[in-house]
Formats: sequence, structure tokens, C-alpha cells
Amino acid sequence: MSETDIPPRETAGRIENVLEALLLAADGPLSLDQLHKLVGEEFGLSRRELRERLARLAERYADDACELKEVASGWRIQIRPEYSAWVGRLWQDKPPRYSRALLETLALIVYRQPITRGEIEDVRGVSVSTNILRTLLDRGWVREVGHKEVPGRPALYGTTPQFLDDFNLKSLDQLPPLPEVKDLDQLEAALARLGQGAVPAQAAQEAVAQESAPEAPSAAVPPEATLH
Amino acid sequence: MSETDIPPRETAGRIENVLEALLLAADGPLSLDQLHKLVGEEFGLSRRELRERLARLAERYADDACELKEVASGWRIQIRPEYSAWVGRLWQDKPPRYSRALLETLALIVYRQPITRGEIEDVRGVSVSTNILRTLLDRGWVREVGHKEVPGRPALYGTTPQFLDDFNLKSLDQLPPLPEVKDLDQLEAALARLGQGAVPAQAAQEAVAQESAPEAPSAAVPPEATLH
Amino acid sequence: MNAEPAVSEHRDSGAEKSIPKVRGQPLVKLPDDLYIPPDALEVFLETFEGPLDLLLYLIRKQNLDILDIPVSKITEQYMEYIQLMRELKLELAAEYLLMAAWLAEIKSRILLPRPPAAEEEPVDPRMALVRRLQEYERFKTAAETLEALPRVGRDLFLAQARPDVARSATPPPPPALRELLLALREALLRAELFARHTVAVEPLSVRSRMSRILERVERGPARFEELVDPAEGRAGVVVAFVALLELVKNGLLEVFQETAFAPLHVDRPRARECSPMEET
Repeated sequence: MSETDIPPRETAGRIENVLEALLLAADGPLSLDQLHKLVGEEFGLSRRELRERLARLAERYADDACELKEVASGWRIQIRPEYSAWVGRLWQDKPPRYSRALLETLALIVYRQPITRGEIEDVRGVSVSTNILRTLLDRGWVREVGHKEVPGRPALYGTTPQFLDDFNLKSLDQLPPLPEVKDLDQLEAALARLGQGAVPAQAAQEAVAQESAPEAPSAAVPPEATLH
Repeated sequence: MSETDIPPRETAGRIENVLEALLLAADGPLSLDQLHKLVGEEFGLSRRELRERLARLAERYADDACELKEVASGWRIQIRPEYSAWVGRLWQDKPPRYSRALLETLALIVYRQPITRGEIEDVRGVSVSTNILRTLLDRGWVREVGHKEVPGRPALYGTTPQFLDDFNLKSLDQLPPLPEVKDLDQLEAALARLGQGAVPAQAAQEAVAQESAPEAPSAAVPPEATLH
Repeated sequence: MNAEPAVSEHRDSGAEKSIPKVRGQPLVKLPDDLYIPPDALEVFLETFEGPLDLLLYLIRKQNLDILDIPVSKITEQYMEYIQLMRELKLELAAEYLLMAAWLAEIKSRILLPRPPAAEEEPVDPRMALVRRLQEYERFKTAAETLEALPRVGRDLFLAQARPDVARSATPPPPPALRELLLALREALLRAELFARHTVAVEPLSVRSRMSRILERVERGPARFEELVDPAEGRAGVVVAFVALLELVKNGLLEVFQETAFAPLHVDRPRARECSPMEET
């Protein structure tokens, strides 16, 4: 846990703590660019120095349940594979259900994409939990499609082809327009048109679930999610 | 790979790592019960021993950006407040702000639960908009806990464990008590000034008696009830 | 305390009639202790959480203890406000009028000599008012305390991590479309999105195309032709074009051209201090 030869001792550990805090709270991996923008200037760190800090933070995790890992889109702190079986237990007990908060968030991304987290929160009137976005990203239904050019450059989210596959749609146009969603009768009619009446297309869903199991970074929704 | 074939001796740090993995992966706090169900048997730990492990895990976080915290519905790992400002930079969009009307309504539900909408309106002197109650219900801070047996059977509202979790509290007792009303002497003196001496002490006593009932917020609400 | 603009604005806006009057006198000056944002009189009522809040304000304004309310004076001031609101034709919640009536009643009961026979009703009528004010003030304070507490999502953030691959966890099947749309319906009804946005005819393909274009441009500037594929046919081109326009309108993209007749390029906008387009 303790560093040996870092000159200004307190700041040093502090920088790594700030990095740790950011990585543990973020929705997904943070790129070196993002991290540099978030903390580089404040601490007077070059990109290279930042990389060194990250390496040092990674060392700190040597004996932990987590590890700091660089993936394609940046750095993230993740549970080590040897603990994933335990984590799986979290989601085994109860058949996980998608919470209303998750569904609303997904629906807003579908209909209002590209949309920022803040804009979702504006409509929903409540904050969107980091894990909801993570689940949607993990599930492969949603992805970052860019950044809004306002201070902070918040990520913009949009749907993926996987979303269409999993929901058995050929294109988003098949979904009823908003006014029809509002009217319950029209909504039912639209669902009937899609063959998605009261009974969900179970077979299709199962097929998809199996198909995507091998490689999708598939994090199930833990039971708590249904509480929100 | 498998947890089971590791000799008990070496498992010491490992148990804490497993706890850490579970807590970091869960969407919300995990109760002692849940944790016990997840790992207790495997490691042959009693609830009390599990609590000790949690305490040890908490110590491990002493120099970290995170802390292990017990809130109403269990344990969770959270970013230490001193790093919040950094983390806030991740999201440019500000968290939702709540109106004074909403906060006053919430305060009444917190301190006077179970309480009806009408009773809230009596104290606030204005009607409570449906939107405010809906936001509080949606946010999961408040819920219907029953109906008052008076004509119309109005709903009674109370707070939820989610409210405590979100406000970083373990129980309602941790909230500061309601500000005191002026005590009897002061009130009588005031009455004398006000009423040109015409006010009988009895009225004053009645007034005070009604106000001075102990008014710590009462946790009338069992946690399980939030799971629907 | 510059309330003048609000009033003169009314004067400018036309006829004599629009000058507010209080008790028949044209109002040239707002009451001294009346704080109103100069050009937003309408904000006034929202500033107060009801008649009790307004009364508390009036009392505090004079550094008085609730217990020492000079009812007559406060009542007068309160009435002035109410009158002013009415003259300005601001919508006044019924509660304010109710309070006005109550204050008037209290005042009259204090002023009128008490008939000697009315032994049964010796309680000072102000007592009830004092109690209500006190009670309200406690919760007003409690609300402030709650607001100051650290809150998850605002001051507190949860530390979360997941395994790279959760092997043992089979993902739950996707929710039925029906569930998704019903959830959306709720969210939209709640937000009254329909009232504020005219998105009725916007085809969803435009929305998804917006995402695709953004994603492409995120990797670097794109030529206009790259984003509009004639193979998609007329409808496809129109969708791409509408999506582009929408993105530009929202300040998410910029279209530029090196010289006249040069190919059109599309790129992320150069970061600005502040986006002129906050609205989606």
C-alpha cells in the first residue's frame, strides 16, 4: 500500500487517490485524455507523468480484489477474474429484473439520442445511477457516440445494432412515435403490429441471450436494481 | 480458481477481498444478512465474525480514496467526501436540485411520519402539489405506509431506507432533532405581553403540551417493506 | 432595493390602466420592505412557500420575534402585498386570501372590545397564529438541514467496479418492448414532455442516424459524401441530411468548406466557452 520514493509525499498519494476516486465513480473506462483534462492541469502533470501515476496506482492494487486495467477505451478498475464467481452469486439468487429506472433511461436514449446523462435526468427528474448506465453499456444496448461541446464535454449516448437485435427490431422506425406511446390504446395497437403484444417474443429473446453470452461483457442486473 | 479448495489459513485476506469484490459490484448497499448468505457458509463465518471482517476491510481503506460505510440498508463502499469535488467533474450536468416546497414536504414526512397530505398542508399553509409527492415517491425516499382511518382514508406517508441511504444515514436517529419550540415560560411571558394579561395559563399549557412531545424522527418503517 | 424598473415597465407598456393601484392610489413606489426582483414580479409568489412563509418574512424583516408579532402592523403589510398582487393581476393562490381573511379576523377581534358576557372565549386570537408560524418555522429549518446533508449523487459518490467478464452470471433476457415503452410512457407523462417538445413527426431513424454520424465524426472529420450514402435511396439521403441539420442545430457538429465549391466537411465543433444551444 505505501509508496517508497515519491518526493512530495502527501500530494503524491493524493493524486493517485484522486485518480482512484475518478475511476471508481466513472460509468466506464476513462481515457488518458479524459484523465489529463480532469486532473492534469491542476496537478501540473504531463500525460507521461499521468501514466506513471496510473502505474503506481495499479501497484497499490496488487493485493486487492480489484485491478487497474487499460482497455481499448481507457483505464478502468475492475474486479479480478478470480473473484468474478463470487460476484456472479450476487445475481444468481433472484431472477434479475430490469428496474423501471433502467427502462426509462433506456427508452429516453432510444427516443432522444444522442442524449447526455444530464438531459436524461432533466426528463426523469431524478439522477441516473452510474450502474444503470454501466448495465446498459455492458449489455451492449447503448454506447457513447460522442461528446457534447459544452463545459465538461459530457458523453452523448445512442443505441447500438445490438439493441435492435435484442429487441427484435429491424430499425428504430418500427417503434411507435411518441404521441402513440402516450396513448395507451395506440401503444397497444403499435405493439400488436410488431407482434409484441402481451406475450413477449420469448424464443427470440432466449436465442439472443445465448448467442451473446460467450463474448459479451455481460453484467446482469443485480437484484437491488429493481428497488429504484 | 475455485474458492473452496483454499486452506482456511490463507483465506484471511481473501475473505476481505471477496467482501470487497461483492460490495464494489453490487448496485447498492449489501446488508449483513445478504453478505452472510453470500459468503458466510463457505467461509464458516458467523454474523459477528463477518462484522469483524468488515471492520478490518474498513481499516484497509484508511489511506484510500474510498471508505466502507454502513447505511440503513447495509454496507457500501463510497468515495470519501474530500474527493467528491473531483468526481463531480466527471459529469458536467448538475445533479437535480429540489425546491424548497419539496424539501419542506420531505421534512414533514421525515419528522412527522406517518402523515397524510392534508396534515402536511396544514403545517405548510399551502397545498402540496401532486408533482412533489410523485417526485418523492419516484425518488424512492417516501412511500405510502397505510391509510388513515378517517373519511376518505387518505394515504399515510413515511420515509424509506433508500432515503436514509441517499442521505448517508444509518437510521433516522442520526438526524438532528426538530428545532425546539419556545418553552413554557417564554410562551407564557409572551402571552402576557400579547394578551394584555387576559390569557389564562391553561391555554398556554395546552399549546405547549401539544408541541413538546418528543420529536426525534421515528423509524416506523421496516426495511423489507421497500422490496416490492 | 431597486423596484422602480418593474413599475416603470408597466407604465411604458401602455395605458394608464396598467399602472398598479393600491386602494385607488396609483402605485408609484413599492412598499419599502418589499423585495421583488426588479424585472420579475411574477417570481414574487414563487419566492415564498405560501402565506406562512410570507408572514415569517415580514416578521423577520423587522427583527421581531414571532412571539412579539404586532398583528395590526403585520396584517396591514400583508394586505398591501395581497392587494399589490391583485392589482398586477398575478395569479394568487387561494391560501394567501384565506390567510388575509384570518388576519383580518384576528385583528378585528383584538380591536373590538370584548363583550363582558363572552367568558367562554378568553384565548388570545393571536395564539393560534403564533403557533402555526412557529410550527411552520420548525419545518422550514428542518428542510434547510436536510438540504445541507451530504447526498448521494450530489456530494457523495459510490465506488463501483465490475468484473471484466462475469462468467457465472447469465444476463437476464432483454425486457419486452412493451415494458420498455410503458416505462417511457410513464417518464414522458411525468415530464410532460409532450407539452414542451414538438417531436411528433420526427422519425426515429433520424435520431439513430444522428448517433451514427456523431460516432463517425468522433474519429475525425468526415467528408459530407461519406455520411450520405446514395445507395440508401432518396429516403435514406433525406434522413441523413435531416440528421446532419439537427446535429448542427444542436451545436454538436459543424459543417465547413475550405473554399467555394470545395467538398463539404463535417467535424466536431471547436470547443467553446459555452454552448449557445442548451436545448435539445
